[in-house]
Amino acid sequence: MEIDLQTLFALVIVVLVLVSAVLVLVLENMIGAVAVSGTVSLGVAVLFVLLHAPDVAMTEAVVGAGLSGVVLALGLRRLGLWQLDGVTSDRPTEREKTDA
Amino acid sequence: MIDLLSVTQGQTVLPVVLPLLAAFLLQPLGRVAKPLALLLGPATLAVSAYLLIQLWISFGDTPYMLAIGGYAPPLGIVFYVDQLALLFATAVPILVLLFWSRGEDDPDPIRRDAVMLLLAAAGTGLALSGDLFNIYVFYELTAVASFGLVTLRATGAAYIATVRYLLLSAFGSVLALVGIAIIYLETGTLNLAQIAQLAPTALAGPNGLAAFALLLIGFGVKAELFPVNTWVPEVYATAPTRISALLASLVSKLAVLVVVRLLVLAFDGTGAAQLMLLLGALAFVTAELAAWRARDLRRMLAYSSIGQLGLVFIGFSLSGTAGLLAGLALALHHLVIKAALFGLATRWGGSLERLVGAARSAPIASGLMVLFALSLIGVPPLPGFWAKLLVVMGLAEQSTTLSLSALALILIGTAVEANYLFRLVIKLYARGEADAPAPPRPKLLDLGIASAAGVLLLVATVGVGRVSGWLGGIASQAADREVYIRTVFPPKSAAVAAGSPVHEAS
Amino acid sequence: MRSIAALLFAGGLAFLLLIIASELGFGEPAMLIGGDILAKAPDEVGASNIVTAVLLGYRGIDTLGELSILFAAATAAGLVLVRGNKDCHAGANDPVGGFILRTGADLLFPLLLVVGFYIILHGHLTPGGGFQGGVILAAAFFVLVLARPGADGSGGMNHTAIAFIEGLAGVGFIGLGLWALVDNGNFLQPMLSQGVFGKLLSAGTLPLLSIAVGLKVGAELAGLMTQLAEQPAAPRHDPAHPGDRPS
Amino acid sequence: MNGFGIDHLSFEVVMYVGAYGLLGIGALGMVMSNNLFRMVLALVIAEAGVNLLLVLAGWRNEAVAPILGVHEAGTPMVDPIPQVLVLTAIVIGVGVQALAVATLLKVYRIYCTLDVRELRRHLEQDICRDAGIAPDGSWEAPTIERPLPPPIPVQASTADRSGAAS
Repeated sequence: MEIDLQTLFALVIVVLVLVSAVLVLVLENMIGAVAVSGTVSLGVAVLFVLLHAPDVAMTEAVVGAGLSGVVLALGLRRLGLWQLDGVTSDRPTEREKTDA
Repeated sequence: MIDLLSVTQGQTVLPVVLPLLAAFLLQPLGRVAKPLALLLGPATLAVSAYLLIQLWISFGDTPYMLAIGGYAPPLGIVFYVDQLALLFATAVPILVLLFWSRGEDDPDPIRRDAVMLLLAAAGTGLALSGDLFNIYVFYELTAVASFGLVTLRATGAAYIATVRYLLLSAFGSVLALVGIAIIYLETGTLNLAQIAQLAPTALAGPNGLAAFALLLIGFGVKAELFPVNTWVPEVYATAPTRISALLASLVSKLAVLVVVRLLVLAFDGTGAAQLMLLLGALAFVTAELAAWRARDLRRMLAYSSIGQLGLVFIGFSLSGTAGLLAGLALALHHLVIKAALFGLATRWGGSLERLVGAARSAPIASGLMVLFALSLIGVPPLPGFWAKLLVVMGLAEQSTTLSLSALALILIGTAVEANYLFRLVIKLYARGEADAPAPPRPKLLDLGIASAAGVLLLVATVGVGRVSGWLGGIASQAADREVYIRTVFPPKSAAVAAGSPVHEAS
Repeated sequence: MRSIAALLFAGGLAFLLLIIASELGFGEPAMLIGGDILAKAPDEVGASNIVTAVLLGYRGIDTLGELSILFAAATAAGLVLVRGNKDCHAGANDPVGGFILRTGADLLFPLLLVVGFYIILHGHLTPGGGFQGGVILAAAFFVLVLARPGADGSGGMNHTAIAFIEGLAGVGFIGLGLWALVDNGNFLQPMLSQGVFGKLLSAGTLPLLSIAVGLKVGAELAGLMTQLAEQPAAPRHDPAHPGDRPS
Repeated sequence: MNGFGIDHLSFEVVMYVGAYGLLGIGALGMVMSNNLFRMVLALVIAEAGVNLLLVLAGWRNEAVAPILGVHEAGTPMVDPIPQVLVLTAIVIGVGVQALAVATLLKVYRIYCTLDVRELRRHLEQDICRDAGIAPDGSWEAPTIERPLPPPIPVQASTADRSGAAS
């Protein structure tokens, strides 16, 4: 099984991106989830560079990692969910568990 | 200079661009001269409608193609204009204009007007465009504009319904984009005519079917297709009734039109048609059952709308000109009737119990309601009967297991439909209790729209032969894939002879 | 029940994707129109960045549609956000930034502005263009808002100015298209001479379209973010009464 | 199909796995999640996946970025069209996302929750109250046999709602 340097680099980034994507869904802390979604965008931007798409990479970095992160974070702040503890969890609370 | 009285083919782009221009202008103008800004929208739509009718009169006989920016297809984006496209494109500004009037307590009329104009531009573009990704862009514009419009009542329920609608729609768009990516990988082009040329070899495999399924689900969100229509009852119950009328009658048909174009041009294999038939039949019977259970008029109309669109999908899934004719007849029938019914629901929305005795306070509206109900069920002399008959005959002719089961489902669904619509009619003509408040009368404008729809229906009943001949012409033109390809890529000698407007930029 | 349906759906999607995976060939795309455009774009459009040539030339109306979508989203967000905030005192939740943040913002603002305009103007030559530059312009203004939220949270952003810029930039884009329509009979056909290939003033009307796109995107996003920033924070809700609604 | 063997891990396979992985994770998140904000995040991931897939559709071996004047003339270039499509799709995506966040703000301000199940319950209640019918929401019960409550006057119910909305 041979593998060249470019592929290896791509592999590392892809693994990083996929792990971050899973983290976005499972992290209980919403700020963390938003931050990790920025990582996903940055990783995808790097992948675009590897695919010879500089324009797209630039846009993804500026829009995906920058703008959409700001919009989401601003949203969180205005939602009042800007807390570092786990209050914002979307897991069922104890009461809901007993209801079910 | 643009001559105001005669139109050229190059001006086909104006009905799309002018509403956009007006929408961009509204905010600055609204800060300088507000009364003028409030008039700008209707005026622009009137100009659009006038232009489209002029185009139809001047060039409607033979299909033509407009290369935007003068870049020869397939490199640039083209608009493909045939009678089917013109029919729906013309319906857009007219219907938006009909449902233009604002609610009394609209706090921000300028923004609302801008979004309405964007919806009109996007709808016209959706009907005319002949490029796969351009269709996607206009579809997204339609979607975003309708998100804005359905929040207009500003209730909490409206916001919940909008968020759920938005997320479902965005998810559908992602799937549609995957479908576009697959088509691009297989064919290397986005021009619908070129895709049609390549489809018999490139899209015949399982990939083609997968791409069609993804596009069907993606565009099916707006077309109220079976698995992705959960938003319909929520949104129609919470949005302003005029907006529901627009979405149910117009926007859904435009999405159906896109799917039909794809089906005719690129996916004429049986697999794609069977998928549409299956989903349509399931939609029809489940929605009619849900409508039977509904206890308020808005949600009853919403479910009935899903059911009728299921029927439209079944019609279009039949092969050839006959299928296109059946689907087109049903689509137009539903377009006219649902617009009128939702118009009446502006005042009558809410519990069905409130309508008891409405026939005495509003006899004309009740009479129209009965007429529409009869036509929806398909009682013989009315147009709804002929449209349904076309579908039933087509299904019987195919006589496969799937088509015969679909036929059985249609008959069951129609029985259910008849049951709940008669229940509604009986309520209208029932004698209410003495102390119950009389149901409100519909507004004059809504009554006018409904009356116009009723007159259209009766005219179509009397002249059913001419109407079906006219629709048959449109359908046979649209069903011919060769016409589409030849129009976009004219044979070299013909192009020179016709003085084709396309010229390469030098 | 819901999760079973969800799993079924996800399984179906995975199956679909697997079918596709077994068939598609990557690495050797068909490139029917792609190849033609690569061959013709330098002569037909005259931009050395072919992505920009396609974006503003061949697929110009897509770009117009995309600008409209951004405009529709901003307008719809305005419709949603403007209502029902009269009784709340806005902006009370963001403290004014510290000295370092404010100084940094003052330094950053002109820098971002220059970078944004540079990217917009060189869109037809190097990677970048109207969108990317526009986003950076919006970021420049938003940095100011972050540093000085101000009494209403707007950081002194002038709504009227934003409305005028976004409106007139959009009108400019369409105006260039209509000019071509009147002059040559084709909406958005390239106008003006192409100039010397690879120079700043080349590629005809492309840089002008790029400026319009940049200004519109910038104004749109700045307006959108300001609107979000001006929202009052939601009331902390008491976990003991999750069903309670503020009135 | 070339390069999909297990023994040879090629560049496009890695990219392909990334694209479909993101798409799948995003789709799963949208379907399984019960929190509206989380669904928006999942949407962002799915969009990133489909963008990667599109750019990958235009990639070819041994080619350079589609910008003239950087490499010598005649070097093969990657397909520019999918890149343009992705540029458009990214901007559309961020617009929709911002609108979603704006609407979420309103929902949270009115109902103080982002839980989908709870919001659906509120939605059903509100629609029924607006329509003047009994909110039971049960699908199974036939509605005809149930005695209906007297219709609630329209004024009262809308006044109630607008009070909660403003």
